[in-house]
Amino acid sequence: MIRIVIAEDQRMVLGALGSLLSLEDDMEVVGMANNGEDAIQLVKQFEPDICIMDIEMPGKSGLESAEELRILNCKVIILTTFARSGYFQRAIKAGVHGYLLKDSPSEELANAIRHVMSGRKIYAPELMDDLYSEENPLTVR
Amino acid sequence: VILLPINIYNRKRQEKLEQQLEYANNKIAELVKQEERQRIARDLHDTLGQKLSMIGLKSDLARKLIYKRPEQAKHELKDIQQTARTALNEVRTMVSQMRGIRLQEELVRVREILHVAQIDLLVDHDVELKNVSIFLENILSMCVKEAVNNVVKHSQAKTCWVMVEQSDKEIEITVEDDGVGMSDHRYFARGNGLMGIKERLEFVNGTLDITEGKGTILKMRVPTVIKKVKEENI
Amino acid sequence: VILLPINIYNRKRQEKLEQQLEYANNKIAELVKQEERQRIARDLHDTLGQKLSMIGLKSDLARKLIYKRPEQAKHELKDIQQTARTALNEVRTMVSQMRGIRLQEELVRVREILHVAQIDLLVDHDVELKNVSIFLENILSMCVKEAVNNVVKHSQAKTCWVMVEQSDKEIEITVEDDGVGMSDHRYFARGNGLMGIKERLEFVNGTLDITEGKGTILKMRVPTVIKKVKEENI
Ligand SMILES: Nc1ncnc2c1ncn2[C@@H]1O[C@H](COP(=O)(O)OP(=O)(O)OP(=O)(O)O)[C@@H](O)[C@H]1O
Ligand SMILES: Nc1ncnc2c1ncn2[C@@H]1O[C@H](COP(=O)(O)OP(=O)(O)OP(=O)(O)O)[C@@H](O)[C@H]1O
Ligand SMILES: [Mg+2]
Ligand SMILES: [Mg+2]
Ligand SMILES: [Mg+2]
Repeated sequence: MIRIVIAEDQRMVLGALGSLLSLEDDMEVVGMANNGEDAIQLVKQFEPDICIMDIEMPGKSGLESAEELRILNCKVIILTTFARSGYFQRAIKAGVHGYLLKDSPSEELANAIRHVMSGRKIYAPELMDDLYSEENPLTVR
Repeated sequence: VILLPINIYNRKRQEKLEQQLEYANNKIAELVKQEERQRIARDLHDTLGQKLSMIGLKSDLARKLIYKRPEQAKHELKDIQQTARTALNEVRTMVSQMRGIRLQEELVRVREILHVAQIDLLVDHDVELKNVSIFLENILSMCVKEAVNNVVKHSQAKTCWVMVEQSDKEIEITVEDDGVGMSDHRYFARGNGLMGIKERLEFVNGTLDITEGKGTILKMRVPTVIKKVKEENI
Repeated sequence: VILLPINIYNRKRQEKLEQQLEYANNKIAELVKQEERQRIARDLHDTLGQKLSMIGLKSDLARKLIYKRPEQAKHELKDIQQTARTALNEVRTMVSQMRGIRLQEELVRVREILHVAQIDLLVDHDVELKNVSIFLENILSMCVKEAVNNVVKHSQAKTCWVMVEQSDKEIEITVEDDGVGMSDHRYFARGNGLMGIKERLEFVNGTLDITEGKGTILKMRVPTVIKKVKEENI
């Protein structure tokens, strides 16, 4: 069983993520938090394999928390909606194992979690994609 | 003989100033666009991004629950529908804020306010502004709004007239009431509303006239042929 | 004695011009904002509005089908998820277009291009611009991009150096290569790239210097303390 803690400040998103991952046979959600501080507490308490975190949360952000979790030997996967400039680099610096889009299909998320468990690092190309937005204008229409 | 060089010197300075005017305009245009986009990007990000990713997750979840837990799937679908509706409203609000208020729309609002205040409204309905920039129309709408707010707040009138006339060169909007009228001429000192109207109109080279009739008459005039800035004041 | 009135007359004219400068700036700022909003509003409405109302309708439908035709409900839910993702991608594109390009991001792109062209890149990585407006950073990014494009297209270099230095008062960016160098000094006539860099930099009161080194050295300098327009040229 892969044991997971999730941190996300949007209640409905947190609920949906929790349910989706619980539906996977090899995963168990052991704790859910609304902010970074609580997440760190839960990680200390339950010692999960993986912590899945949103970036923008009240109090301690996902990136700040990831930096702390590094010491606790808990692998961190960051989920975010947008590629904000500087975030990706900070995430790498904080040593996160995954950096994924919040709206990626749950199969992708589950697979990413399994890959991260086996020691790999997974970054969504879309989140780096915006670096090339000028060269590659994905026209709106 | 001594006059000539000084004149030349001054002309040079003036030419420089004129060049700067042009330069400044370009620069400002770029900066303002950039800033405005930034602001909208932030709004978009915060309001819509979150809702859309939530919809993505919940539809994923609901699909997986259809056979296992149909009641919960139903519940998730209710959330999705509600979230989509809220997001759509936000897009609408954002769009209409960005679009500015058309005078016709403002008149509909005015009708409502006066109706609630039990003041009759008489307005020429056919008038539709032609060839007027949205910017100008937006300013006029704000002025009419404030004028009518004053009628409601201060006039104790039974009837309010709103007249809109457009000629080749200007637009004239009159807001009149049959109320108590203004007791004295120090009205600008008493609040921000009238001053706001005056400043907005002057910003587009227009004027505000306040006179007494059965009650109070506000006449707002703006030229529709906006001259180039350079030709305007020199 | 005759000098005085003419001087006064001229000073008056200059004051008027200065006032106009201020007035024009305000006016332009408003107008440009309005226009930009309009454009974005149209886009938003077309792209997002439709998708959100579709999601609303489909989630309603899926909910009604859960017991009757679960397979079709599943299908609708797939559509919803896909639509939400597409919409979110559109928002992403819009947001990133609006945000402008940061220099750090541009450097990542530069690295790729040079890598493909088999030119080594040496760059001080720590440099991060501080207290610089997005507008300015955007301009600098565009300049660096064009400079590096030229290195790839014209220099036949083995190595390219990009150096970014920020002091209290200015930013200096150097793009250097060890290629063939420029054969003569009529480079501005040969294309639009270098001219574009020069114009952009001058637009923000900066300068472009082109010199020969091992190959070509482009030095771009901009002041970070932007003086008020008024004080600038007079
Ligand atoms: N239609 C009117 N009939 C009678 N008095 C009026 C009318 N419109 C304005 N006034 C008088 O003019 C004054 C100034 O109006 P103004 O709109 O500037 O300020 P205000 O309405 O008092 O406050 P606010 O800043 O909220 O608009 C009012 O306080 C009121 O005494
Ligand atoms: N790094 C360089 N090494 C050698 N020659 C260069 C370099 N950069 C520019 N040049 C020369 O200067 C000329 C002008 O450059 P510029 O960028 O203005 O135009 P371009 O690259 O030819 O066309 P474009 O308008 O597409 O940029 C080039 O045609 C080339 O001859
Ligand atoms: Mg959040
Ligand atoms: Mg008022
Ligand atoms: Mg070029």
